[in-house]
Amino acid sequence: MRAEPAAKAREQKSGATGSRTSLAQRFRAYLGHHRQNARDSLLRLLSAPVQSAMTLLVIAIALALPGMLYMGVINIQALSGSIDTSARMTVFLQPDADKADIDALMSRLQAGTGLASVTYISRDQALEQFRESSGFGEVLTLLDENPLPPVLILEPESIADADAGFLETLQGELETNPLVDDVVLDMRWLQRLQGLMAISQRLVLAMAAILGLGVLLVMGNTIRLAIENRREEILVVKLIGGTNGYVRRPFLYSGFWFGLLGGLLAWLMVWAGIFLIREPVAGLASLYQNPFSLIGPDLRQLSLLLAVGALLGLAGSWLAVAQLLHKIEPE
Amino acid sequence: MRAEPAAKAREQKSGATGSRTSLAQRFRAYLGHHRQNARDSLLRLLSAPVQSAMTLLVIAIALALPGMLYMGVINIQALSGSIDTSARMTVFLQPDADKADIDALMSRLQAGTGLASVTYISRDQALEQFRESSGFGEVLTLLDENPLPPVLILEPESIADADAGFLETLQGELETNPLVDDVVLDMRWLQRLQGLMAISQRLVLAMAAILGLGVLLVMGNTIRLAIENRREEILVVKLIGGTNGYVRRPFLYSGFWFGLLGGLLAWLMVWAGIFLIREPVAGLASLYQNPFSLIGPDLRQLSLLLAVGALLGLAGSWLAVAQLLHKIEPE
Amino acid sequence: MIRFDRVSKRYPGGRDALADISFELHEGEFAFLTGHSGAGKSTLLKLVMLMERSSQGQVLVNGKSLNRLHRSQIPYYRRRVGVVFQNHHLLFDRSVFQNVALPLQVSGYPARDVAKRVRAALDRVGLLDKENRNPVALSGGEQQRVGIARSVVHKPRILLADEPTGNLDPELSAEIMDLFRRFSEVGVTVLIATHDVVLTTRMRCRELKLHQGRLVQGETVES
Amino acid sequence: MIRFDRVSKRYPGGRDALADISFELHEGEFAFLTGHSGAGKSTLLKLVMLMERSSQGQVLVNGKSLNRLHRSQIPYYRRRVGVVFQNHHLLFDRSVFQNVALPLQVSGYPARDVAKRVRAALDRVGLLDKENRNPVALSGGEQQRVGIARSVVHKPRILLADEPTGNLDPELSAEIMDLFRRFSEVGVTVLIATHDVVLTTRMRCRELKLHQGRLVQGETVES
Ligand SMILES: Nc1ncnc2c1ncn2[C@@H]1O[C@H](COP(=O)(O)OP(=O)(O)OP(=O)(O)O)[C@@H](O)[C@H]1O
Ligand SMILES: Nc1ncnc2c1ncn2[C@@H]1O[C@H](COP(=O)(O)OP(=O)(O)OP(=O)(O)O)[C@@H](O)[C@H]1O
Ligand SMILES: [Mg+2]
Ligand SMILES: [Mg+2]
Repeated sequence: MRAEPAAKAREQKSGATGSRTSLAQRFRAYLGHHRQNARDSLLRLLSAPVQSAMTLLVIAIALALPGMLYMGVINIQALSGSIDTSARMTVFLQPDADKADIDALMSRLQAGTGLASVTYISRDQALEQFRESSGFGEVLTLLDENPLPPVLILEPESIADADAGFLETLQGELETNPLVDDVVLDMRWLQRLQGLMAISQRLVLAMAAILGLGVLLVMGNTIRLAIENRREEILVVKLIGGTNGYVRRPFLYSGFWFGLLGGLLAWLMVWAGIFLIREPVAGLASLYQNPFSLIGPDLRQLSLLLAVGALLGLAGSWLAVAQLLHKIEPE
Repeated sequence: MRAEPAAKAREQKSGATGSRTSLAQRFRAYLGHHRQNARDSLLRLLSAPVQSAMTLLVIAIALALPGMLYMGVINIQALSGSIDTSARMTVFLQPDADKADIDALMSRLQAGTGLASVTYISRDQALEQFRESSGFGEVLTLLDENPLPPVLILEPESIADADAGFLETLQGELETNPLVDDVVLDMRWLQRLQGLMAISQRLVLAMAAILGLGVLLVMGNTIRLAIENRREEILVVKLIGGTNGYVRRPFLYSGFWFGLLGGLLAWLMVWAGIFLIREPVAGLASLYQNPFSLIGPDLRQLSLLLAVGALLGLAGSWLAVAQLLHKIEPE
Repeated sequence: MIRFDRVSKRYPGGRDALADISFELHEGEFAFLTGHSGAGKSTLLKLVMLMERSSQGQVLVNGKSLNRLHRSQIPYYRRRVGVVFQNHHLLFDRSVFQNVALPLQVSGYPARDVAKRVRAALDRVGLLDKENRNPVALSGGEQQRVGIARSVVHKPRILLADEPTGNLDPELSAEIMDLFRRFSEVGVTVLIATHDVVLTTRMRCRELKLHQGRLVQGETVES
Repeated sequence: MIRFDRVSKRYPGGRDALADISFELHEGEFAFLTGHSGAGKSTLLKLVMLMERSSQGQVLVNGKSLNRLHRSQIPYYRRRVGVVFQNHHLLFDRSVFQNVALPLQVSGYPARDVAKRVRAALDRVGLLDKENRNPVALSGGEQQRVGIARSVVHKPRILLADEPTGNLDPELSAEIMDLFRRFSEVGVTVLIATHDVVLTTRMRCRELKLHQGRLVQGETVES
C-alpha cells in the first residue's frame, strides 16, 4: 500500500476527464485484441487437450458425414459417366441387306439432326457382342448358324423427355424403309435409370437434410454448451463496460478454431473412408471391364470443408453468445 | 430469530449423538430420492425446452444414423432373399434328347445329395424365359426357328466355397453323359456378388465405426458439457457430505432421460426416412417384377434404440460425473 | 453527479426493494450507504450502474437520465464507473493480473500502459507479489482486494463499492477506505455500501441510511 | 474434539499457508479464529473439513486422525460437520428451502422431518418468508444467512464458520453469534473465523490468532 503523491492525483484527474487514448492507439489496441484473442482461444483449446479433442471429434464427425455423402455423389457421377448411358435406338436390318444401301442410309442419318452417333454392327460383330454382354455366350456357341441380323445403333444427342417424340418419329420413318426389318427403341433401361435416380435423389436429399441439420445442431449445441461454461466471463466483461463485439470476440475465435480444425479432421476422415473402400470398388469395377476407380477428396474438398467448418463455427458461437447476451441484459 | 428453550436444546444434543434415523427410514428416503430425482431431472429437461430440444435432437440424430444403417442392412438382406441368388449349374441337353431319358436323369440327380433342386426347362420355356429376362426378346422374335436346347437347372444346397469342388465334379460327370451337350457352371455372378459384398461390408464397417464413435462422442460430450454447467452442484453436495452415488444420481437420471427420449426421436427419424424412400423403391422393384417393399422400423427396433440410447446416456453421464468428481477430490 | 429523483424499484414478484428515493451526490463527494441486510443498498448501486432499471422515477448521472441512455451506449457509460461487487465477480480462468487489466483492455488501452497501471493498482491493495496467481488460489480477503484493484485501475469518474471490506481485517479496511477517500479528493464521486460501524463513525462522512427500502437519513437534495 | 498436532499446510507453488500449528478445542467449546487477510484462517477450517489435506502433522477429530480416514468415509464424516463457507456456496438452480434441505436429504432424512427442520432453521436466521425464493433474488446478507441455516439444519457436532457475518449488519451479527453460542452450549464445538473486532472483544471467548500462518495467541494445548 503506497501513498499517492498529489502530482499523480492531478494526472489522474485529467485522465478521468479527457478522452484518454488517441484513435490510433485505440485502433492498434483493437488489432492487438484480435491477435491476442486468436492466439488465446487457440491456446485455451490446446490447454484442455482431451476435452477439446472430444469436441473437435464431434464436430469433425458431423462434418465428415455430409463430406462422405458429397464424395459419394461425385463418384456416382463419375461412374455413370464411365458407363454407357445414352438412350439408343436399335435398327434391325434385313439379314440380306446390301452393304452399299446400308452405307447410304447411314450417311443420310448422319447428315440429319438430333443424332449423336450412328454405328453399324455387322452380323458377326453382333454375335460377338451378344456373346460377351449377355452372359449367354455359351448358348450361342451351340448354334450352327448366326441368327442375328446386322444392326444400326443410333444414339440421340440428348435423352431429355422432349426428345422422346423425335425418336419416335424417326422410328416410324425407319420402319417404312425396305432395308429395315424392325426398329427397337430401348427405353426400359431409361425407366430403370430414372427409378434408381429417384431413389438416390430422395436418399441424398433425406441424408443431406438430416446431416445438414445435424451439423448445425451439433456445432451449435457444442459451442453453446462450451460457452455456457464461460457465462461468468460474459457477465463480468459486460459489467465492466465491454461492448457486445468485445464480449463476442473470444467466442467467435473459439468457434472459428473449432470449426476449422474440425473441418481438417473431417477431411482426413473422408479420405480414410474412401481409402478403405477404394480397393474392393476397383476389384468390382474390373469384373465389369470398367477402369473406374474411386475419386478421393482433393484440395478443393479440403478448402470447402475448412470453409464450411469455420463458417458454421462462427455462426454457432455468434448465436450462442447472442442468446447469453440477451439473457443477461436487464429490462 | 427465536430463543430456543432448554428442552429443545437437549433434544438437539441427543440428536447430535444418536444414530438419528432408522434403517427402514433411510431406505424409504433412498427410494424417495430416486423417485424425486427421476421426476426432477425430467422436469429440469422440460423447463428449458429449447435447449433440451437442441441437445435431444443432437442425440437423436447421432442415434438415427446408425439406426438407418441398420435398417439398410435389414432391407438389403430381405432384398437379396427375394432375388434368386443360389449358384446354379446349367445343363444344356441335346436338342433331340428323349423326354423319358431326361426324366430318368432328373430322378437320378434328385436322388443324389448336394442338390437343392433340379428343374427342367423345355425348349419353348427356355425361349420364353430368354425373351423375358434378357431384354433381347425383340431379337428372338425375328428368328424362324427356336435355337435353344432344352435345359436342366441344378441348384446346389449351399454356395459355400467348399462346395465349388462338388459342383465341378458333378460337371465333369455330366459332361460325359450322352444326353448332355454342354454344362455351364455360372460362377461369374458369384464373383460379382462377392465383390459387391466386399464393398458393402467395408462400407458398413466404416460407417458403423464412424457412427458408433460419433454416437458415443456426441452423447458423452453433450452430457459432459451439460453437466459442467452444474459443477457447483457437485462441489456443494460433496462438501455437505453427499456420497459419490448421491452426487451421481441426478446426472444419471438426466442422462437416462436424454438417451431415452433421444432414442424415441431417432426411431421417428428412421421411420420418416424409410417412409420417404419407400415409394420410389417399390416403383423400381416393380420394374424388375420384384414385389419387394422396404421394411420399416418396428417395435423391436424401437426398443433397441431406446435401450441403446438410455444405456449410452447413463454411461455418458457416469463418465462425465466421474471426471468431475475426480477433479474436485483433494490430494 | 449522481441524482435520484423519487426512484422506486420493485423486483418481479417481490415487494418494493427501494421506495421513493431522492438524493444527490456532488462530484468528488464521498458517502456511505448503510442499512440492515436486505435494506436495498445493493439495489441502489445496481441502479446507478444499470445492472437494473428503476421501476419509477429517474436516476440522473452528470445531469443525464439513465432511462434515456440507449442500449448501445451502456458499455461506454460503464467504463466511467468503477464497481466493487459484493460477490467479487472475478474470473477464475485467468490470472490476477489479467482480471485487473480487464477494464483497461475493454476500453482499448495500449498494452504498455495496461501493465503499468495494473501493477500500480495491485500495489495499492498489497497484492503485487500475487499478480500471476489464479484468483481461486487466493484467500477471501485477497479476492476482495483484486476486485478493488479492478474497480480503480481505469480511474473512473464514479466509484461504487458494495461491502468492499466485508472480508478484510480492520487495518486493511482503513487503508482501503483511505484509498477511496483519496480518489474522492481528485474529483471522483464515491459511494460505499457498508455495515462497518467502526469505519463509518470514525470517518465522519455523509451517510445515506436505508431502512426497508426507504431513505431514513442523508436525503437532503439541494435544488 | 478438534486437535491440531504440529500441522503445516503448503499449497502447491506457494509458501506455507499454515506452519506448525498446535491447539486443541474441547467438545462444546466456542472459539474465534482471527488474523489478517491471508493469515490462513480459511485454510485451517478447510483442513478440519477435509477440503484440503495437511502437508505435515495431524488433525485429530474426536481422537481420530483425519489422515487415516478412508476416502469413502469422508461423506459420513462431513455430515457431522456444519460449515458456513466464506463464499456462501449456494446453488442457484433451486429454492432457498431446497438449499437448506440439502444436508438432510444427503443423510436420508424422511421428507416430513426435513420440512420441519428446514423451516426451524430458516426461522432462526429470519428468512422464513423467503423459503421459496431463488438465492439469486436475495441480498448478499440474506444469502449469507441461508448458508448459516444450511450449516446448522442437520445439528452437526462441529460447526465451522468462515466470516459468517461479513455481509451482516451489527444487530444481525450479534443474533447469529448468539445462535452459534447456544449450539456450543448443547455440546457442539464451534470455531468461527472472523475479522469483526467488535464481536470478538464483546463476546470474550477464546481467540486463536493467526499471523502469517503461525498461531500467535490461544495455542495452549493441555496434554
Ligand atoms: N489454493 C491455493 N493455492 C495457493 N495458495 C493459496 C490457496 N488458497 C489460499 N492460498 C494462500 O494461502 C494463504 C492463506 O489463505 P487463507 O484463505 O487461509 O487466508 P484467510 O486467513 O482465510 O484470509 P481471508 O481473511 O482474506 O479470507 C494466502 O496467502 C493465500 O494466498
Ligand atoms: N433479483 C431479485 N429479485 C427479487 N428480489 C430481490 C432481488 N434482488 C434483491 N431482492 C430483494 O430486494 C431487497 C433488497 O436487496 P438488496 O440486495 O438491495 O439488499 P442489501 O441492502 O444489499 O442487503 P445486504 O446488506 O444483505 O447485501 C431484499 O429483500 C432482497 O430479497
Ligand atoms: Mg447487498
Ligand atoms: Mg478466508
